[in-house]
Amino acid sequence: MNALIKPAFDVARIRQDFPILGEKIRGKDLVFLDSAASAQKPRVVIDAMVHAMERQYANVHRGLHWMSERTTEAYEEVRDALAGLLNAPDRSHIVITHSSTEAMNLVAHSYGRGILKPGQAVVISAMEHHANLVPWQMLRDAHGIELRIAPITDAGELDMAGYEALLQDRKVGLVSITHMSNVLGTYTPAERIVQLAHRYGAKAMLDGSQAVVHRAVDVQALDVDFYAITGHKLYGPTGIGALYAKRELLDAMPPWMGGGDMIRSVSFEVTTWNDAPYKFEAGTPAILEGIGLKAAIDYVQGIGFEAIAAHERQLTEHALSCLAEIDGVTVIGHAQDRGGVVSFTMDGAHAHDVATLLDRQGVAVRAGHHCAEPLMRRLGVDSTSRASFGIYSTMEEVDALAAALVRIREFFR
Amino acid sequence: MNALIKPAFDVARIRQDFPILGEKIRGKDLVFLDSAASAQKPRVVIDAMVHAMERQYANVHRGLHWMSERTTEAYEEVRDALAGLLNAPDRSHIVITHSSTEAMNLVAHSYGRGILKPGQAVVISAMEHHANLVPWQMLRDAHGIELRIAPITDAGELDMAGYEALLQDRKVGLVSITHMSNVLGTYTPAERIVQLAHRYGAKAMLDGSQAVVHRAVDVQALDVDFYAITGHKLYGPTGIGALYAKRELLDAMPPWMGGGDMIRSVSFEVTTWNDAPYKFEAGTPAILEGIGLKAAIDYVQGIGFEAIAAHERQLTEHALSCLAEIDGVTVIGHAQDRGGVVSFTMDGAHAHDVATLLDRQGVAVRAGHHCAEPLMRRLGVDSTSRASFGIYSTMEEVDALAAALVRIREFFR
Amino acid sequence: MFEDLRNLYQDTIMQRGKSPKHGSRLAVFDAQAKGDNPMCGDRVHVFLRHEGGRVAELGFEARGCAISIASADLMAEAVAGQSDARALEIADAVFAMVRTGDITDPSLDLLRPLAAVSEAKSRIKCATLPWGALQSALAGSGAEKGSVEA
Amino acid sequence: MFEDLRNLYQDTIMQRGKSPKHGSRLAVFDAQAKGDNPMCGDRVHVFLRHEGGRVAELGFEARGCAISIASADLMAEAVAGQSDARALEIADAVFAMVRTGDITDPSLDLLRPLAAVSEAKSRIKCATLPWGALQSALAGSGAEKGSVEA
Ligand SMILES: Cc1ncc(COP(=O)(O)O)c(C=O)c1O
Ligand SMILES: Cc1ncc(COP(=O)(O)O)c(C=O)c1O
Repeated sequence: MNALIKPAFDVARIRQDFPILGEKIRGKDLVFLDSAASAQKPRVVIDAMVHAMERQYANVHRGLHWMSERTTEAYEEVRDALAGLLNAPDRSHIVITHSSTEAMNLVAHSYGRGILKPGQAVVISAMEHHANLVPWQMLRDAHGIELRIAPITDAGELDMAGYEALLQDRKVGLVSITHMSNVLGTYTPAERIVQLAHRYGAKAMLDGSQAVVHRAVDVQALDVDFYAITGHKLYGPTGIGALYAKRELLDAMPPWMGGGDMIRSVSFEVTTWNDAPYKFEAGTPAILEGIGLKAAIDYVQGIGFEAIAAHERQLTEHALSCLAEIDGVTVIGHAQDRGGVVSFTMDGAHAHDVATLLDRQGVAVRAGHHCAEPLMRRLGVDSTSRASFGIYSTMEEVDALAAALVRIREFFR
Repeated sequence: MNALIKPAFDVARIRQDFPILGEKIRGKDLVFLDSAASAQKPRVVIDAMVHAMERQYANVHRGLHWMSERTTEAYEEVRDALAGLLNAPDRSHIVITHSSTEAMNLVAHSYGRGILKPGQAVVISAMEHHANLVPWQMLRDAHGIELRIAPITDAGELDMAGYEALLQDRKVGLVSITHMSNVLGTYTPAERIVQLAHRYGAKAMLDGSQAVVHRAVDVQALDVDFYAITGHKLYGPTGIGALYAKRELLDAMPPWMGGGDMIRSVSFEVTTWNDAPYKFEAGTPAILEGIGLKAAIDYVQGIGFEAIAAHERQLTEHALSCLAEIDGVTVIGHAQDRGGVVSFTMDGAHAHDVATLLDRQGVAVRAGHHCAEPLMRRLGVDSTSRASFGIYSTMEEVDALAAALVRIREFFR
Repeated sequence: MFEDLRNLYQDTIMQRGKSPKHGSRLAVFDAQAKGDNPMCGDRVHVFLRHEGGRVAELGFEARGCAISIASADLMAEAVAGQSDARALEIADAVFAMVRTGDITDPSLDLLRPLAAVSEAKSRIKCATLPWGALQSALAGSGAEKGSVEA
Repeated sequence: MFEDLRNLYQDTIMQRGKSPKHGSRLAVFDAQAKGDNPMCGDRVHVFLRHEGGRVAELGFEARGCAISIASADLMAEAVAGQSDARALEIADAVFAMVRTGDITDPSLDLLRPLAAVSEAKSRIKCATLPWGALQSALAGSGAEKGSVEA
C-alpha cells in the first residue's frame, strides 16, 4: 500500500473488511469488545491463508521445487513485515515464535538460563500478564535468580521511583515490563524504562503484546533489547508471534529448542547451530500463519497507526465518560497515557455475571483476572470486566455497552 | 462421518478435495511428491478455518461470551479427535503443541530435566530426524544424560539386538525412536521397541510424525508412554502438533513454558499449575489450527487408514519397481515394513541437481539430508532425493517421476 | 422487561447469589474441601457436619459469581439430612443437569434453577464448583481438588 | 531435446560440475576458508595463493551439486591474476547477478552461465557458496563463515 495516499479513517469501510462483524448473536448485532483477548481477522488475512492452501503451499526452507521456493518466499516476507512494523534494522533481528508467551519463554530459557548468572535479579512489574511473570518464577526456582517486582501507583502507572530503586544495587541483569497493560490500558514509559535499565547495567525487554496493536513501535528509538509480540491480537492468525532482539544478544544466546532448521550441521557427537534468527526456530515453521500475519501487518500499516491510535483514543474517552455516568460502576486504572482497554467493576455484581449478562444483550467483553492475578490482588479486586477496542470498534458499540450495563445495574437492584 | 458406509478408495475423487492439485507448474500439471515434508490441505480443512475466521472466532478458555464459548468448543474438539486418532483413553492425555518438534522438546525438557537423573541414559536410533536427536543432545550437554544410539542394519531397519544391548545395564530412562523413518520409509517394530524398553525399566516415546499419516496408530495397544505427531503432515494446518502421554507421566512432569492457561493460581511467591494437559499449554493456543486439524482428522478417518495404507503400499511398490529399472538410480533403504517414502540417489548426479531437474519437469521431490544428517553418514551418502506419497498421489505421478528421471539420466550422460 | 436476562438469572439465583443463607464457615465440622476454578479465580470452601451418618449441616465460604454462590447455597439445602451416598447421587444429578438442561429426579426440584447454565457453557464450571468441592469433602480428601503445588 | 533443463544447466555448468579444472587443494596456500550451507549439507573449502599482491591461484575441495562446483570452478578462473580488491568486486558482482539475472561487467562474461539461478531461488545459495568462502578467505578470517560452535 502506498503510504502517501492514505484515506481518512472510515470505520464503516473498515468493518466491511471483517466478515465476522456481520454476525448476529442471539438475534442481535455482534458487539465485539474483546479484541484485547484476540482480534478478529480481516478479509485480506483470510484470503492470504486460503490462497496459500489452495494455490501455493509446500514446506519451506529446504525445498528445491517451485511450490517450496514460492512458499518460502511468501513465508519469509513476514520477517520483513515484522522488521518494518517494529522498525528493526533488518529481518535477522526477528525470531518467529508461536506467540508472545513463547517469545518470553524463549528469553527466560535462553537468555535467562544461558546468560544470566545465579544471584542476578530480574525485574518485572506488578501489572504483568502471567506470560511475563510465570517464566521468570520458573527461572527463579530453577536457576537461582531473584525476582523483583516494580510497584505501580494507585492510578495504575508504573512507579518509576520504585522501579529505579530496584536497579540500584546493579544486581539486575534483565528488566521485563509490559509496554501496555492488558487490564488497565496503561502505556508504560518504555523509553525511560529501557534507559534506566541500561544505566544500571541491565538489559530490557518489553512485552508488546498489546502495545503493538495500538500504536507505532520503534525498537531502535526505544533502544530496547527484546520486544515480544503476538500475531492474533494484531488481526493475524493464532499460532504466530515474534521476538525482536538485538543481534549481538541473539548471537550470544544459546538455542532453546532443538530440531530441524535451527542447526548448521549435526553429528551424534557435536551439533553446530544455524545463524540467528534461525538458531531459535526449530521444526517446520508456522508457514500459513506467517503468510496470514504478513497480510495483517500490511493491512494495519495501510490504515496507519496514527489513525488507529486516534480512533481508539476517541473510543476510550467516550467509554470512560459513559461508564463514569453509571452509578455503581467503577473504572479500574487511570493512567494518563492509555490504550483502548477499559476495566471496570460493578458494585454488588460479580464480573462473571456482568459479562454473561452483557453477552445476553449481544455485547462481548472479557471478565476475570485477565491472566494477571497478582495485579488483581494489588488492585484489591477478585476480577474485573474488560471492554477492549479494535480498529473496527465504533462509538455506537460503546453506547451499546453503556446501555446494557445500565440495564444490568437495574436488574441487580 | 459414518464409518459403516465407507465408499471404495477413489483417488480421483480424493484429488478433487484438494484445490492445489489443479495448479500448473511451468505449464505442466503439478506432480507433488513431497507430502512427507508437508501435505496439501483438503477443502474441508480450508473451509473449517475460513468458517472460524469469518463466522465464529474469539479467544478461548477464559471467555464468557457467545463467540468465545463456541470457539472454545470447536477448538477443544481437536483434542477428542486426536484422542480418537491415536486411540488414547480420553482427551486429558493429549497435550496440544505447535509441532512434533515442540512435542519432543517438551518431553526432553520436562521429562528429561525434570524426571531423568544425570547418569541415566536416553536411547535414540541411527535413523532419527534432527527433531528427535538435537533435543537429546542438548539434554545430554545440559543435564549429564548419556545419549546412546541404537544401530540400524544395511537394509535400514532397526537392529533389534543392538537396541536391546543398549538397554541391558538398566541405566536407560527413556527410549525415543521414530515410528516411521522420513528418509527410508521404514516402519520400526514399535510394539517390540516399547516392550523391550519397559522390560529394562525405561519409558518409551515414538516419533509418530510420519507413521500417523500412513497407518492406524493405537497408543494403548502399543503401550507407548509418549507419542508425538505434527498436524501439517496429516493434511492439517501448520503450527499445530500433539503429544500423547500416559496420564501418570503428565501428572508427574513439571511444566515447561509458563504463561496463561497453564496455571491454577498465581502469586508473586507461589504459582500452582493447572491439571494436565493444560499444565503444558502456555498462552493463547493455536485456535484456528486446532479447528483445521480437527477437520483434517475427520477427513482422513472418513477415508480410513486401511484404504490409505493399501493405496500407499501400491504406490510405493510401483515406485520401487520403476526406479529399479532405471540404470544408475539406487534406492536407499529396503525395510520389509515400509510406508510411502522412497529415497534414492543417481550416479554422477547430486541430489540437488536431480531435484531441480525434476522440478523443471513439474515433479516436486525433496533432496538433501532430510534433517537426518547422521543417517546420511551411516548410509554413506551426502544426500538423497526423496519422493513421498499422500492419499492424493497416483500411479501416473509415479510414472511421471520415473520418466523424468530417465530424461535426467540421459541429460547427465 | 428483563426476559433476556432472566432465563439464566432466575430470581432464586439472583437472591441466593446476593444473600446466601448458608454462606459461612461452620463452627464445628468433620469434613471440608476447597474447590477453585483456575480460569477465573473463583474459589469455594465447603464445610460439612455429620450427625447419625447423615449430613446435618453444610456451610461454605466463597468468592465468586451469583451462579456459583447460589449453587452452593442450594446445595446446602439439597444435601442437608441426606446420607453421604445420597449426597453424592445428588451431585451426580447436578453434573448431569448442567449438561442436559434437565433434572429427572422430582425430589430435586429445588435445584432446577441451575438447569439453564446448560446453554451458557462457560458458566457450567461456576455452577459445579461447589459440587466438586462437596465430592472432595465426602471423599475425605480435603485437598483443593486436583491442585498440583509448584 | 533438453531445452526445459538446459536453461539452468547450461553446458558449462554440466561440464564443470562434473569435471572441475580447479577442484583440488593447493599444495601451498596463504589463505583459505570454508563455507557450508546448513540447509542442504553442501560444503566447500577454498584455497588461495598470492603472488605479487595478486591471486596467483585458487583451488577448492567441495561436496555439492553441479551448480556449486561449477561456480567454484568458474570462480577460480575469474579471480586468477586479480588483486584482492578486484576479486571482492567480482564476488559482489556475482551476488548481484544471482539475484538480478544479469552481470553488467563485460569482462566477467565467463560467469554468465551462473545467471540463470536467479530464477531458481533455492539454488542461489549453491551458486554463491564458494563466493562466500572466497570473501572469508580474503578477509583473512579463515573460519567457517558464520558458524557458531555448540
Ligand atoms: C520423522 C519426523 N520427525 C519429526 C519431524 C518434525 O516435524 P515438524 O517439523 O512438524 O515439527 C518430521 C518432519 O519434518 C519427521 O519426518
Ligand atoms: C500483555 C500481554 N502479554 C502477553 C500476552 C500473551 O499473549 P499470547 O497468549 O498470544 O502468547 C497477552 C495476551 O493474552 C497480553 O495481553
